[in-house]
Amino acid sequence: MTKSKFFAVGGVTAALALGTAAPAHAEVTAETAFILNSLSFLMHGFLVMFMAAGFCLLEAGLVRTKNTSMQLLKNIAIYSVAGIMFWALGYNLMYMDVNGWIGSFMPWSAADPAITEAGFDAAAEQGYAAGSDWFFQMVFVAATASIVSGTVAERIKLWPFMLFTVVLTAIIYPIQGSWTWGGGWLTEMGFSDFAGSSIVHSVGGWAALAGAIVLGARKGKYGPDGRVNPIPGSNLPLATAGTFILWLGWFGFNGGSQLAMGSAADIRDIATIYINTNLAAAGGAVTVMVLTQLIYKKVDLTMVLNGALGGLVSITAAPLTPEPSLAIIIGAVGGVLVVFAVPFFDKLKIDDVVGALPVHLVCGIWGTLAVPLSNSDASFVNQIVGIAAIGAFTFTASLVVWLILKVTVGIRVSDEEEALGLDKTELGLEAYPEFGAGSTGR
Amino acid sequence: MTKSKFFAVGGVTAALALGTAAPAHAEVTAETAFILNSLSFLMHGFLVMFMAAGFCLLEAGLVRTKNTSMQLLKNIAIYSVAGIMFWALGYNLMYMDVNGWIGSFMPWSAADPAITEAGFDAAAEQGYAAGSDWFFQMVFVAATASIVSGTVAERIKLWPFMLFTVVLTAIIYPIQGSWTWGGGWLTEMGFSDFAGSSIVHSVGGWAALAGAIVLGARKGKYGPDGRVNPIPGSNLPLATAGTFILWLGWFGFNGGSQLAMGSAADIRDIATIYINTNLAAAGGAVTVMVLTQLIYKKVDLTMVLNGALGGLVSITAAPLTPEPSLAIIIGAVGGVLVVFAVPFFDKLKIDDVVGALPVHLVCGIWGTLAVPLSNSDASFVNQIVGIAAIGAFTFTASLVVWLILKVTVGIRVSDEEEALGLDKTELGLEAYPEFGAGSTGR
Amino acid sequence: MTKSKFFAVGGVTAALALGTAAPAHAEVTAETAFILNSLSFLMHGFLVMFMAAGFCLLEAGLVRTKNTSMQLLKNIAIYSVAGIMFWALGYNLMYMDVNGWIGSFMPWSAADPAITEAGFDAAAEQGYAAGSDWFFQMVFVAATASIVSGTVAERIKLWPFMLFTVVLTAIIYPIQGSWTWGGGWLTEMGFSDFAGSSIVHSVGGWAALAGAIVLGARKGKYGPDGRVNPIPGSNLPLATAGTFILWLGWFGFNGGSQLAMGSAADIRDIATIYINTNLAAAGGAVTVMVLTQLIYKKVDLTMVLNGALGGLVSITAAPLTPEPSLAIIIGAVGGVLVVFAVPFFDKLKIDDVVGALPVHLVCGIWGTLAVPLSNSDASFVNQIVGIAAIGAFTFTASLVVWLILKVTVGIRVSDEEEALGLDKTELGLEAYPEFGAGSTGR
Amino acid sequence: MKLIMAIIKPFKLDEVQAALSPLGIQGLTVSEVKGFGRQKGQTEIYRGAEYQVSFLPKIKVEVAVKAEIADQVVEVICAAAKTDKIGDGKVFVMDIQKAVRIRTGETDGDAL
Amino acid sequence: MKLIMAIIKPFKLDEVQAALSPLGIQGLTVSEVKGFGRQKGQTEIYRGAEYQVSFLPKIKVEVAVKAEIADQVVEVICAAAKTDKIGDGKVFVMDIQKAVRIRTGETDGDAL
Amino acid sequence: MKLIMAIIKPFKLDEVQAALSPLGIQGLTVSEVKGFGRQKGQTEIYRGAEYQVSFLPKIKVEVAVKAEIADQVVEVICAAAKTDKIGDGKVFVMDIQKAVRIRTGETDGDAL
Ligand SMILES: Nc1ncnc2c1ncn2[C@@H]1O[C@H](COP(=O)(O)OP(=O)(O)O)[C@@H](O)[C@H]1O
Ligand SMILES: Nc1ncnc2c1ncn2[C@@H]1O[C@H](COP(=O)(O)OP(=O)(O)O)[C@@H](O)[C@H]1O
Ligand SMILES: Nc1ncnc2c1ncn2[C@@H]1O[C@H](COP(=O)(O)OP(=O)(O)O)[C@@H](O)[C@H]1O
Repeated sequence: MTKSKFFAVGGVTAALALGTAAPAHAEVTAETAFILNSLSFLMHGFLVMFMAAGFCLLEAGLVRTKNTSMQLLKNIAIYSVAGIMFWALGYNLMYMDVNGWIGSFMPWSAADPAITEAGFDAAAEQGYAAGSDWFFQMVFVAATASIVSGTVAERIKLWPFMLFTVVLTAIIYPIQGSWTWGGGWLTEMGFSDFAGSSIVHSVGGWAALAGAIVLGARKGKYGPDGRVNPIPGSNLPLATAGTFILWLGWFGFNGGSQLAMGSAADIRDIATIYINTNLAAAGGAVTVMVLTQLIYKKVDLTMVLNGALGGLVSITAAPLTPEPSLAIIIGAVGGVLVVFAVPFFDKLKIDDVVGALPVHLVCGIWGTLAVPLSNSDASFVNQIVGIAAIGAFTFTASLVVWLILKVTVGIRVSDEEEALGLDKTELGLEAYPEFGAGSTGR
Repeated sequence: MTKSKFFAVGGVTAALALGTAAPAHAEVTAETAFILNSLSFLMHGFLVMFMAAGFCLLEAGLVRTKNTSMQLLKNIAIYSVAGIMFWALGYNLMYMDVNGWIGSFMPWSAADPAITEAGFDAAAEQGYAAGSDWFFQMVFVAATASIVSGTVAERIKLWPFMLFTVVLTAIIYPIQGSWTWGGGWLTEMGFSDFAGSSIVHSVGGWAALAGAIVLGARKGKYGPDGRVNPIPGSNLPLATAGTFILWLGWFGFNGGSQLAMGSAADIRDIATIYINTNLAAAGGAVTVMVLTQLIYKKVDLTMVLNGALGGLVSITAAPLTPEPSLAIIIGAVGGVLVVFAVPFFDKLKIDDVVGALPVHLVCGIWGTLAVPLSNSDASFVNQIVGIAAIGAFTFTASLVVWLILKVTVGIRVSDEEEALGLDKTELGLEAYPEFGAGSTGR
Repeated sequence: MTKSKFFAVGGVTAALALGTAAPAHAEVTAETAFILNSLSFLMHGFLVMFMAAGFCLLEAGLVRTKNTSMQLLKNIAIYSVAGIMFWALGYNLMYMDVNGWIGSFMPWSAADPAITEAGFDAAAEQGYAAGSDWFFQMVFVAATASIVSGTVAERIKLWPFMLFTVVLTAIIYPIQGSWTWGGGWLTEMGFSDFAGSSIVHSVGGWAALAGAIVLGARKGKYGPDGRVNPIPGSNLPLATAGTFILWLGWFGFNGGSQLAMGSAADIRDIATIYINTNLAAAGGAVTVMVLTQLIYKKVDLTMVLNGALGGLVSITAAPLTPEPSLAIIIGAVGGVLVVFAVPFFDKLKIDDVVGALPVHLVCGIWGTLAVPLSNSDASFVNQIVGIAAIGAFTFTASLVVWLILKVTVGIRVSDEEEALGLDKTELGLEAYPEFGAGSTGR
Repeated sequence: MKLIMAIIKPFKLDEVQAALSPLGIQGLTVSEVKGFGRQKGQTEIYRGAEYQVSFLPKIKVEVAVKAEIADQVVEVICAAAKTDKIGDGKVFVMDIQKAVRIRTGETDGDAL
Repeated sequence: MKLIMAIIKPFKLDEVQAALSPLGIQGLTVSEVKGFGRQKGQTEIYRGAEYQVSFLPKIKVEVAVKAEIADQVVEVICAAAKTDKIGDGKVFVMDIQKAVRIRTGETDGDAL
Repeated sequence: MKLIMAIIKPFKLDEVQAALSPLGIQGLTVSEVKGFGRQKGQTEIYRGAEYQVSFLPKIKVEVAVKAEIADQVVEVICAAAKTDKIGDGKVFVMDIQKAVRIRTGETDGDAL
């Protein structure tokens, strides 16, 4: 069965059904299942929330010292804005009365028919607290927005970027999300994306790609002769800490996407998801280590970090169905893609500061394509249609927003501001004021 | 109903009551509820425990390089001492046979009447494992103590500070805590503070305020002409990481304060608490971004971090009852308060290194005052009485302890030691010995 | 009863037994217990997974700047490789058809007899999802491997180190693990090691000791006259953050080792474990603070961090049975051992960069020895036999592997590479390229 | 021989170095410094309090050259480092009595 | 013209700079250095092993001035940087042949 | 008096300092610099793109000595700093007109 977020409260239904047939005391009561399902959303949700910190540190570590404070600020701002916008508009646009292409325009309001004055009503339609689901969905949209900030770092103005974030989290992400997880046309068609390789990750990637194109590369990144001038990240311990936090958060991201924990089958599935998620990340990281050693004669730590994340993105569309060995392979292919996509985007002079395009866009597509390998309910054709539809919509919508911002308020700082660094010019605040300030020649 | 920690195992009782009335298999069994309630304490407890790391990094990032090791040491020491003292004295002083004003003097000892030789006894009085509750309460007192260390940083001697921490965690915090959460006179009066805007945060703030006054400002912070000389924090990535960790931990702080997870109503409430907690933090952060842009023409990252925390503290007294929109507003007001309170304390020449007074004291008071906005069981008069009583007691007791320490062992390092930095003079250990050592002119 | 990982699903059995005898609705149904047991593995498992980040930051903070990237890389590589090897070989070698001395050679494959086509079968033999157990066991082996990397830092070649990690996680760790947790001869004999003071920590320590001996000390660490030249860690905030993360993860490490959460007694035990774990760490940290102040007149932050970890390792063999006061004492003795073992290994010219030997080996032995203090089922003789057997096997096997690696591919970089730092010579990547690069004289 | 010491804006380093190559200059030494001068730093605000950033990051370039090309080197550096905005920096010229290349022991002109 | 190079204790920088203003000195350049001298660093203990900190953080101030005020400048610096404790540092005076202000091309006295 | 300025490889600092003690030199000042010279940095690869590291970390040692021992000091430094590999660095010798010890006001020879 395709595990869509819309339908997948199967665990609860199963438990309820069991309630009448199974031997006494073997089953889970409806209220217990309700609690456990909601707990899954909350516990996995706080893990995903922590990914905001992971993105923040990863990106802060991969920019130059002179743009670090700005990157920190943008990440905490994204997470804040995403939460508010998803309440004000996003959630209902994605999940409320979806007509196939779009939901409703109104703020979210909690309602829990299952809990009445008289107590818990097992016959009410939902198997979990509505708020727990909202919380879980909200942290997902924040992840999408975080992806963008890494790509466009070191040259974008703060406020126009925040405006883009508002539109992305309130409108673009929810609309395409409604097509699948809102039960819209892609779900009807049979498109399958368990935890969001496409719906979250490649959407972030497409929005970032549009931004990178409209914005242009950082000054000096590409020489006039087409030469690529590397601009090393300033703090690799931060970047590594961020990657570990993302890895941790991914257990919530994929595990929580089971959307239920109220039956033995559900918790078994969540366990399988944890295992596959972990093995895919491991496969990605190890593959990049070996490949960069072979190709470049030296292991590239920043690529290994990207590789682990690439493995994670790759398994996200189907973390439940693969065997462990297939999970490793799916992650490993993600790692290979990262190794080749990083220089590929450079060749196109698309300047992606932290490698978000290889990781989230390329591996997101790969992961979505790979679903039929382990899931016979999915077909390659349907997957391709889904990938293309989501990509076309997100890229176009993002492009339009970026272009409007460009011609109205402007999105890029001046060359001098870029040279001095955004921390000084936009924030007036250095990340490490006591050292590193006048770093040699940068 | 006022959610006090003392009374709020309502969920369990409700579930038990339901047990006889509701349709078969719809309810939660007493033992399952016992497990889930205890799990809530443990899971939310480990999140709150992690806040110790959050405080540590936040403070280490906001002091100067030369005092960083000391700040790290103090934070790990605080968490350690708080745990030991709360076992040796604090817990029973706060919760055991409270006579209205104070509990008993004796170490805590676990006892679980619910679990007998014969198995689980559903009729026993508590709905959770006693140890799980102890753990959850212990991590709270550690948070209180962490607040103080940020304010008095960069000039206080290590050991006198540790002595103050002992008294605060073993005696001052528990005594005032017994008035409300121990079921004492404030609870009887009708004072309401769900998760501790006053009982934890403003208590930390009052103790810090007393310390800052007795200790005096850092040398050079205030010019002779009343000028304020900013002393920028040395490592903003650390400060930001700390803030994210605190934000994560707050789901435990507020969510766990529901004190039960063994019924559908409880988990629904916890979900609501998560949502409101998150929205208030977001409201605080976004408000500070906008306000600092408007007032100062530049966004101040360190204030935004304080703003998110201010929003969190503000919602802590009533994270369950507000609608999402009200939660955002409560957090936003917290953000406004931070923006104005930071320069206000500077005007009073009260030198608060990390902004703990605006965040924990001012927003703690605001949050407690705001309870009646969403909770009709609370009244402004009762809230003000509670705030005043807790404040008067904590401030006075802290002042006395600080003054005794000052006249006996002394609490402040010499001017030369302060100039050289506590890391060298008190610890003989630099935080970053290979760079940043002789930072220009500081 | 001795709590071995092999036997300890007592909680489930108890609940099932209760199912027939206890009053209706008081007990936990078999399926609910199955869910809660599995949830304990997963939740505690992700906490232990996060310890990989803790080890990474701790070690990255305690090496010199010029070796930081390498330390980061090794830690993410270890965690990745451990997961893959434990799937490919380790798990079944440790747990599958153990004949007393060793299990089976084959990759792990999940199988959950408890969940059949017809639904959940309460009579099936296991009380938890097989995958959840695998996940929990996997994160343990990663911890063992992380211990080694800290000791041999700053001079070992990348790939030979990775080969050692492969052997350690696929073969050495699982074989000795099968003796106790796999139900082999040590369990039969009556050896008791609840969460792995010996099986995880001292095993990591023995492997590290063998490595440090074969590898030799860093150049310049010991003067010709026997003088010890301290080489300060470059980033103490990282090291402290790592320690806090490890402390957090330890609640998973010890708490999850209860191996069940499906009964009131189990969750009560988990709560007790959390408390003792926390108090032992606190006892270790405070003891080291006081001792270093008394002996050296200055508190040594890096030793305090080691002290907290030493306390944690010490309580790990018996975190359930001690009273709180005994837990503090067990941790405090761990702290004392750390203070004296650090210079002791220096006297032997065994160069242990991060203090892994004092913490994991010495305190691991102490913790295992201390089990009979609180657990009358354990005897000192049995404990000593277990410690000796595990130590002899692990040390010998590791020594052989290190020696083979030394004479074949070589394990140590050249003196010049060591002087320049592994980051430049092995990775071509600096951790902080914009500052700290040419740090004075190092 | 002369030691030419130039204080320049950090982002001009690459241009200065590139401009010196054609003169046959094969070595130079660079350090990070902070400069105080007519160019005032921005007034910044930190946590609500204003302050003047008086020390600005600069790069110090030191290059030893034969006396005969010293003037030319100064000119080239000035041309490359110039932005026409305040704070462009200074060039100072000093005498060197002796220069040695450590590796070979070559001295003076040969050592440069 | 003279280049005055002073090695001082880091926390004395602000005072030295303030003391130079009245002399009409409008610019100077500062770097972080480590000094080895009669002042011995504390004996520190790290993980149970003693070690001597022999390099102490100092600040190097370089200021180019007209020859006629050089002595006065040296005096003022010494007065401002003095703590009477060992390790206060040194002032060295060297000749400058030429000075150029990059922005304007002004030379020598006008460039300072 | 002479100011001897040596650019050396970082890991040679301890040896250079040790070699100077026997000559009665009681003080010196050290800074971190980056050197550009004949010694080329490795070609590194970062995220798939090659780049040349042209600035290498070096240490600058500055020591003021009496004129009569200047040559000897230069020799000792060269001997201690030598690895015979490219990039060993340079030593430059300059005149100092005046030296003052801030603490005591002693001047010239006595100030060193
Ligand atoms: N008298 C001086 N001695 C040494 N360095 C100086 C002197 N005057 C200026 N500088 C250096 O030159 C830099 C630029 O000088 P400044 O007066 O700001 O602008 P401009 O270069 O346009 O004259 C200063 O930041 C300082 O580093
Ligand atoms: N001969 C020297 N050449 C260069 N710098 C020196 C010399 N002697 C001392 N210094 C610098 O002056 C600083 C202070 O010298 P020191 O001998 O410690 O004390 P004092 O200044 O009281 O004589 C040293 O740390 C070093 O930076
Ligand atoms: N003309 C010069 N002026 C100032 N510093 C120089 C000069 N030439 C070389 N250096 C310094 O000396 C260092 C070593 O020089 P390099 O040419 O690489 O090798 P070698 O010392 O073997 O000649 C350089 O990195 C640079 O710091």
